[in-house]
Amino acid sequence: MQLVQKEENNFFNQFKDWYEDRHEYAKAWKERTGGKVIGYFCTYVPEEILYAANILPVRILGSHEPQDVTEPHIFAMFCPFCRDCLAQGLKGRFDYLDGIMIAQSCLHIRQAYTSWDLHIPTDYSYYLPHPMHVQSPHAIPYLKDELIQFKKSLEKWIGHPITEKDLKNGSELMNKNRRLMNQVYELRKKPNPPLTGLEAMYMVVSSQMIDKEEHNSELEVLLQKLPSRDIGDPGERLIIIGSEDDDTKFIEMVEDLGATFVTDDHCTGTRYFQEEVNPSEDLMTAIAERYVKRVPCPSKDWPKRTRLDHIMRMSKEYSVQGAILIQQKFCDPHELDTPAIKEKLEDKGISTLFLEFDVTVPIGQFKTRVEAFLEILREEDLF
Amino acid sequence: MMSKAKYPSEKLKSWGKAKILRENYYRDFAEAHDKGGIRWAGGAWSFDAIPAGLGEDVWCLTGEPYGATIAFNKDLALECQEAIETKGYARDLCSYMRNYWGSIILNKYAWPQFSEEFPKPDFMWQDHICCSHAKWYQVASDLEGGIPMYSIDVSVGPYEELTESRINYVVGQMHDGIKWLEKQTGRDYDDELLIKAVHNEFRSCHYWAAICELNKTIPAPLDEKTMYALYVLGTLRKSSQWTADFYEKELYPEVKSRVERGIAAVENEQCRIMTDTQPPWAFLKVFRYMEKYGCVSIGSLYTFSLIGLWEDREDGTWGPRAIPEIEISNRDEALRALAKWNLSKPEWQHFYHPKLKSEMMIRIAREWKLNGALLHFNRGCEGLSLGIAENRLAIQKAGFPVMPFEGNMGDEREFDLTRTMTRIDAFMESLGIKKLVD
Amino acid sequence: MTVIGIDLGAKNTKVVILREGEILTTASALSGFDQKASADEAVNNALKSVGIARDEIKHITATGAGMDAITFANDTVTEISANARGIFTVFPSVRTVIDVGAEEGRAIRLNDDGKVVDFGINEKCAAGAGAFTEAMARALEVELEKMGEMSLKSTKAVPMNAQCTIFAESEVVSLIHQKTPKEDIIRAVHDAIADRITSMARRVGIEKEVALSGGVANNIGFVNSMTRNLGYDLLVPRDPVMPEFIPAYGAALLAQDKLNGG
Amino acid sequence: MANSESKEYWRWTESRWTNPDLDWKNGDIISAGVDVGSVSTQSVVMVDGEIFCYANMRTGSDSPDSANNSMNWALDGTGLPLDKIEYAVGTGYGRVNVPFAKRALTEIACHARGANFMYGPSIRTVLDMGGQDCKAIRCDNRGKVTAFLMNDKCAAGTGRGMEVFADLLQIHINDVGQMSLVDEEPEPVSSTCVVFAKSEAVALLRKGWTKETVLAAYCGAMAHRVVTLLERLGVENDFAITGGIAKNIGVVSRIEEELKITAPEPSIDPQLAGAIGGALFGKALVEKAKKKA
Repeated sequence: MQLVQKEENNFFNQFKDWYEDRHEYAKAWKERTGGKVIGYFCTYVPEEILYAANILPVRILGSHEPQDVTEPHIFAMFCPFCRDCLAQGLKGRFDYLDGIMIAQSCLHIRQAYTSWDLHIPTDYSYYLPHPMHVQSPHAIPYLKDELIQFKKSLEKWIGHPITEKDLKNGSELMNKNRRLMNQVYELRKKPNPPLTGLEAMYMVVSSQMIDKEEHNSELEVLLQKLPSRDIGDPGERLIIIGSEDDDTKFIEMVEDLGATFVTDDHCTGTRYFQEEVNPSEDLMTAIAERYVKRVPCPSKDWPKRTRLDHIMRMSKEYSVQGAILIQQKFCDPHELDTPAIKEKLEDKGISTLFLEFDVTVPIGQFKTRVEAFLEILREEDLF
Repeated sequence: MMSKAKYPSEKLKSWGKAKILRENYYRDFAEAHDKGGIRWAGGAWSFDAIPAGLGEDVWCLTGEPYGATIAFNKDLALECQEAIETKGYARDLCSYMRNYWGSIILNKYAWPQFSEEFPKPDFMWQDHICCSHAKWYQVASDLEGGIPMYSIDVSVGPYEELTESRINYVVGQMHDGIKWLEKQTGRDYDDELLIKAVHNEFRSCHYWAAICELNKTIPAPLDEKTMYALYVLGTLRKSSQWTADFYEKELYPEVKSRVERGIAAVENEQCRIMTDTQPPWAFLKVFRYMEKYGCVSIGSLYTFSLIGLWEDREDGTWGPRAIPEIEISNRDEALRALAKWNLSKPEWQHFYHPKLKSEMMIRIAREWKLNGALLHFNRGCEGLSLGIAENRLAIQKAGFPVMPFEGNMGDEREFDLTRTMTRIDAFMESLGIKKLVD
Repeated sequence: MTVIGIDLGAKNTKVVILREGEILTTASALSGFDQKASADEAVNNALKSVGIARDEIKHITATGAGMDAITFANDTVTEISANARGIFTVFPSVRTVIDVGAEEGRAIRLNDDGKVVDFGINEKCAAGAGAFTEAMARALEVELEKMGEMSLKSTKAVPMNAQCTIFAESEVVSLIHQKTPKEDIIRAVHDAIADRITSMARRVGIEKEVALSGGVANNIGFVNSMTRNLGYDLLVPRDPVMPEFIPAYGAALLAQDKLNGG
Repeated sequence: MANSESKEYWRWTESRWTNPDLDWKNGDIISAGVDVGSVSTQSVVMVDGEIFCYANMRTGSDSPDSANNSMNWALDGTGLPLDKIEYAVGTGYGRVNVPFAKRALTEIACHARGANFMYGPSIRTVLDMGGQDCKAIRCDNRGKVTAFLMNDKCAAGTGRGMEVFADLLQIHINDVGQMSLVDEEPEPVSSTCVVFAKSEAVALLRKGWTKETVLAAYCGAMAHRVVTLLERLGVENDFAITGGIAKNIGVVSRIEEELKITAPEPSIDPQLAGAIGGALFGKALVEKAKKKA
C-alpha cells in the first residue's frame, strides 16, 4: 500500500535510520558508554546474559550487495546469507566489535562464525552448544548448564561477576522489548492495520542491533500514537514465512502492489520475540526454558513439526489470505519443512507462493510472480 | 606404454567376503518380517547397538549406504531424484536422502533380487549432528504415512571439551530411547545384548582404524577405491558380530600380511594423495584414471574415521583408539561407554570448527607421507562439506598442494567427469608427476 | 628449431609458430565441428603465411579443450600449464594469471620460478566466462565489440546477482524495461563476470602482479571492472602476443623446452 | 558467431492477420491485448470478444516502441484507428510500458484466460513456454488462475534454450521441431546449463551425431524438464500448451508422450494466447464499468 508521506505519519523513521546506520550507532554507543559490543550470529544467543553484563549484542546481518570475498572460505553450496554475513566481517564493516558469538543452530550460519573466528581478530569468541533436540526433556537442564558455563566465560572476560540482579535486569529488559513488539503486532490483527510489513520489519530488525533500553523508549512512544493511525485498506493480507529475511526491497515491492504483510514467521520477526522469560527464582533455568520452548528454527523442529500448528494459528488470528514462503537459497532446514507447510496452508484454503532468496533478489522477475499470485487472490473485476 | 611394475600386487582376498556380507545385510532386512523379526531404519551414525537389545532378530537399513547403493545405479538414482523433486523437495538437499525418499515413494528396493518393493521399517532410529539427520526421517516418516521415529542429538561440542553435563544429555536421550523402543515394539529390553553389541562396536571401530593405519606403508597395501567396499560394513552395522569379526579376524591379518610382503595396491605407486568426503559414487573410475599416473589415494579422513576411531599415541603418531578395558555391568554403564566412544569420532569434530578437521587432515598428510590432496567439494552432503573451503586453505598452508573439485556423491547430474579428469591432468602436471600409461 | 603451439579452444583455434624462441607468426580460426581439420587448416595457413614447410616443424604441442583431437601433435599439455608458461615468459613478475575464455574462467598462481602452485576453474557455470558477454550483447542489441567502451560511460553501479546466463538475460531485459541506461547495464554485466572471476581467483589466492589472458581480456569494460575489484592495475599482454594467444604461445614454448631436453 | 547471428536462425517469423468476416464498425466493445515479451511482442484486437486482427513481431530494446509498432502493424489496413480501442491491457515483461494500455496484468493471468478462449473452458492445466521462462498454470473453467509454478533455477527448459540450438545448428527455429522427430530416441543428454549444453552439442556433432539426433536429444531434454515442472504442480485434464514453444512439435510431442496426455491442436497461433487473454480482460473491464454506470 502507498503510504501518505506526511511528517506525522513517519512513525517508523527512527527504526529505519537505526537499521540503515547500524554501524554508526554501535560505534557511537561504545564511545558514549565505554561498553563492549558483541556480534552474534543466531537468535538462539541468550541476549539477556549479555545485557546483564552490560554488553551490547548486535546481530550480524548481511548487506545485500554482491561480493567476491567469501569464496575462499565458504563452499558455494551454503546459503547466501551466511556468505553475506561473513563478507561484512572480511570487509571490515564490524571492526568495532569486541567479540563474536554463536549459539548452535544450522550448519550454514555456523560457517560464517567459524571463518570469522579464523580470519578476523577479535578479543572474545564463544561457541555456545545448544540443544537441537528441543523436544527432549533433557534439553532444558543441558542448556542451563551450558548457559552457566557461558556466563562464567563472560565473567572472566569482563573481569567482574554477573549477579542475580544483573540477570534479572537483563531478562526484564529483553522481556519488555518482546512485550512491546508483541503489542505492536497485536495491532496488525485489526481489519486496517496501522502499520505496513516494511515498517514492522524495520522495527524488529533494528531491535536486534540497538540498545534495548533505547528501543523500548521508542516503542513506547510509538504505541501511544499507533492505535489511532489510519493508513487505509491493507488490500490482500499476507503472511511471510521462512528463514532470515531483512530484504526490505522485496517487502516494499510486494506492498507497492497493493497487498500488506500482516505477520511473519521469520527469525527476523516473530520467532525472535514472541516468548518471554518467565520470572523465576532459578533464572538460568527460566532462560534455558525460554530458548528451548520458543517457536523453533526448523533445524530444531523434530521429531514433531510444531511450527506447523503455530503458523496455522497465526494465519487465523491475523486473518491471512495468502502466504509467501521464502527461503535463503540452499537453506536445508527450511527446504525440509516447505512442502509440509505448503500442504497444510493450502488445505486450509490459503494460497502460497514460494520464492528463493539470494543476496540480491531479481525484483523484475519476482514482481511477475507476486503480481500473478495477487491476481489469484483477487476476484474483482476481471471475470 | 607400460613400464615394468615397481611393486608386486595381488587381489585382496577379503574383498569377496565383504561383498557377500553386504548382500546378506540387504537380504536380511528385506526378509526380516518373514522370520518374525523387527526391522528399523536410521542413519549410519545412529547408535545401532541400542536396538540390538530388542533381540537377535532385529535388522536395520542405514540410509547413507543405501542412498549410495542407489547412486551406483544411475537410472534408478535419476528416477528417485525426479520423483522426489516432483513432490516439491529441493534439488540441493542431501542426495542420499533424496535417493532414499525416492525409493520410498516409487516403492522400489535397490536390491530387487531380495524384494521388489521397498521394505517398510517398523520404526526409525536416528542420531542427529547434521541438520539433515533427524529431518531426513521426519520426512521419510511423512512419506511412509507416519512411521514412529526417535532421534538422539549428539551435537554436544568437540570431544576435547566434553563435560559431564553434555554426556548426561546424550545418555538421558538414550535411556528415553530404550523406553520408547520397548513401547513401540512391545518387547522387553535385554541389557546383555546391548552390552555385547557395545563390545562389538569397540572392536569394529578399533580394527578398521588399525587397517587404515597400515596404509602408512609405502607402497600402500590398499587404495581408497577398494577401501570403500570395506569400510561400508561399519556403516551398515558397526555393532554386529559379523562386522567386528570380519575386520579383526580376516581383513586386518590380510592387510598386515600385504605390508609384510610389500604388496602394493597400485603397482607403480609414485604419488600418494588423500581425498575428502564421499566420492561421486557413479564415477569411481576417477581413481582408476589416477592410477595411470601411478597415483594412489591412501584414503581420507572420511574413509578412516566415518567408522574408525583414533587417538594420539605416546610417540606422537595417530593410531586406532584403544578398546576400553572396562567391565560393563549394567545399562547405564553401557550407554555411557557407548556415548563417550562415539563422541570421539573424528568425523564429528568439524561440525563445531573446521580447524579440528584441518589438524587431523594435515597429520594424515604428514604421517601417511602424501604429495597432495584432492578435496571433493560435495554438493550432495552439507554435513561433510561443512568447512571444506577452510580445510583446503589450512592444508595448503601446511605445504600440501590441494586440488578441489566439485561434484555430488549421489546425483550424477552435478558431476562432470571430463572436466574433472582434465583438472587431474593439470594437478599432476603441477606436481611434476608424469603419466605412466595412456 | 621451429615448433608450434596449438590451443584448440571452445570457440577459436589459435596457433603460434616459434623459431629459436622468437614468434614467427600467430593465426586464429573458428573451431569447427571437425576439430582436427580446423587445427590442420589453421596450422597450414600459419605456415603458408611465413613460407615454412610442414616438415621443418620439429615439435607440436597441443592444448585446450579439444587438444586430444589433434592427432598430429607430438604431445599435449593442459591449459593450466600452457597458460602459466606463456604468461611467465611475457611477464616474469606475474604471480597470478586470470584467464577468461569463451566458456571457462581460470585463475592460476605461480611461484617465483613460474611453476604452478595452485589453480582454480569456474565450475559448471558460464556466468564467469566470455559467452556471458555475448549473450548479454545480444539481449541489449549492442555489438559485442562496443560493449567495453560503452560500459566506461556508466555512472552508476547496478547490482546483478544472476548466475545463470539466460536468467541474467531476463534480468537485463527487466533493467531495459525499467529504463536503466544501457551503459549502466553493460557495466553491471561486466561487474557480474568480474565478481565471479574474482571470487574464484580469491580462492586460489591473488598475489601481485596479476595478469589477464584470454579473449575477454581485450574487453576494456571487463578489465575496468576487474581493476575496480582488485584495487590495482592488471597486466594485459600486447607484445609479443595478444591475450588470447597466451596458451598457444605457452604450448609452443613447452614444445621448445621438450626439444631442449626439458 | 557474427555470421550465424546475422542469419538469425533463432528468430520466429513475424506475422499479421485481419479477420475478413468482421467489421469493427458493427462492434459494441473493441478491446485489445498487448503482450510485450522478452523476444516477441503480440498485439491482438478483439471486437466483442472475437479476434479482429493481430500482429506478432520481435521485441526491440525499447518496449513502448515495440508495443506501438506491433499495434500499428496489427491495425494496418483495417481502417480501425487506435483511439477507437476502448480498453487495452498490457501484459508480458513490458506490460507497464504499453503507452496506450489502461491496465497491466501478468502473462500468467492472460495466458490462462487466452487458453480458456482458444481451447475451451475444460482446460485445467496450461503450460506456457515463453522465451525466458516457463510456467505451469492451473485454472478454473473461467480461465482464472488457481495456482502456478515458474522454472526457478535454470533456463534449460525455455524458448531461449531452444534458440541457442537453432543458432548453433544453423536450422531455422520454425523447423527445429519437425527435424527432431527421428525414428529412435537418442540417449539423454546430461548438461542442464544452456551454455554448457551448447558445447556438449558440439561434442556430439563431432562424435558423428546428425543434427537431427542432436535436436532429438535436446527436444527430449527440454520436454523432460518441463514435465518435471508440470508434475510438481500436478497436471489435471484438459491440458494445453501456449507460447512460442507450442509451435515446436518436437518438444510438444515429447511432452505429450511423457505425460500420456494429448494437448489439443491450436487453431490460433499459440503465441497469441497472452494478448488474447489481455483483450478479453479488456472487454470484461469495459462491461463491468458499463454495468456500474
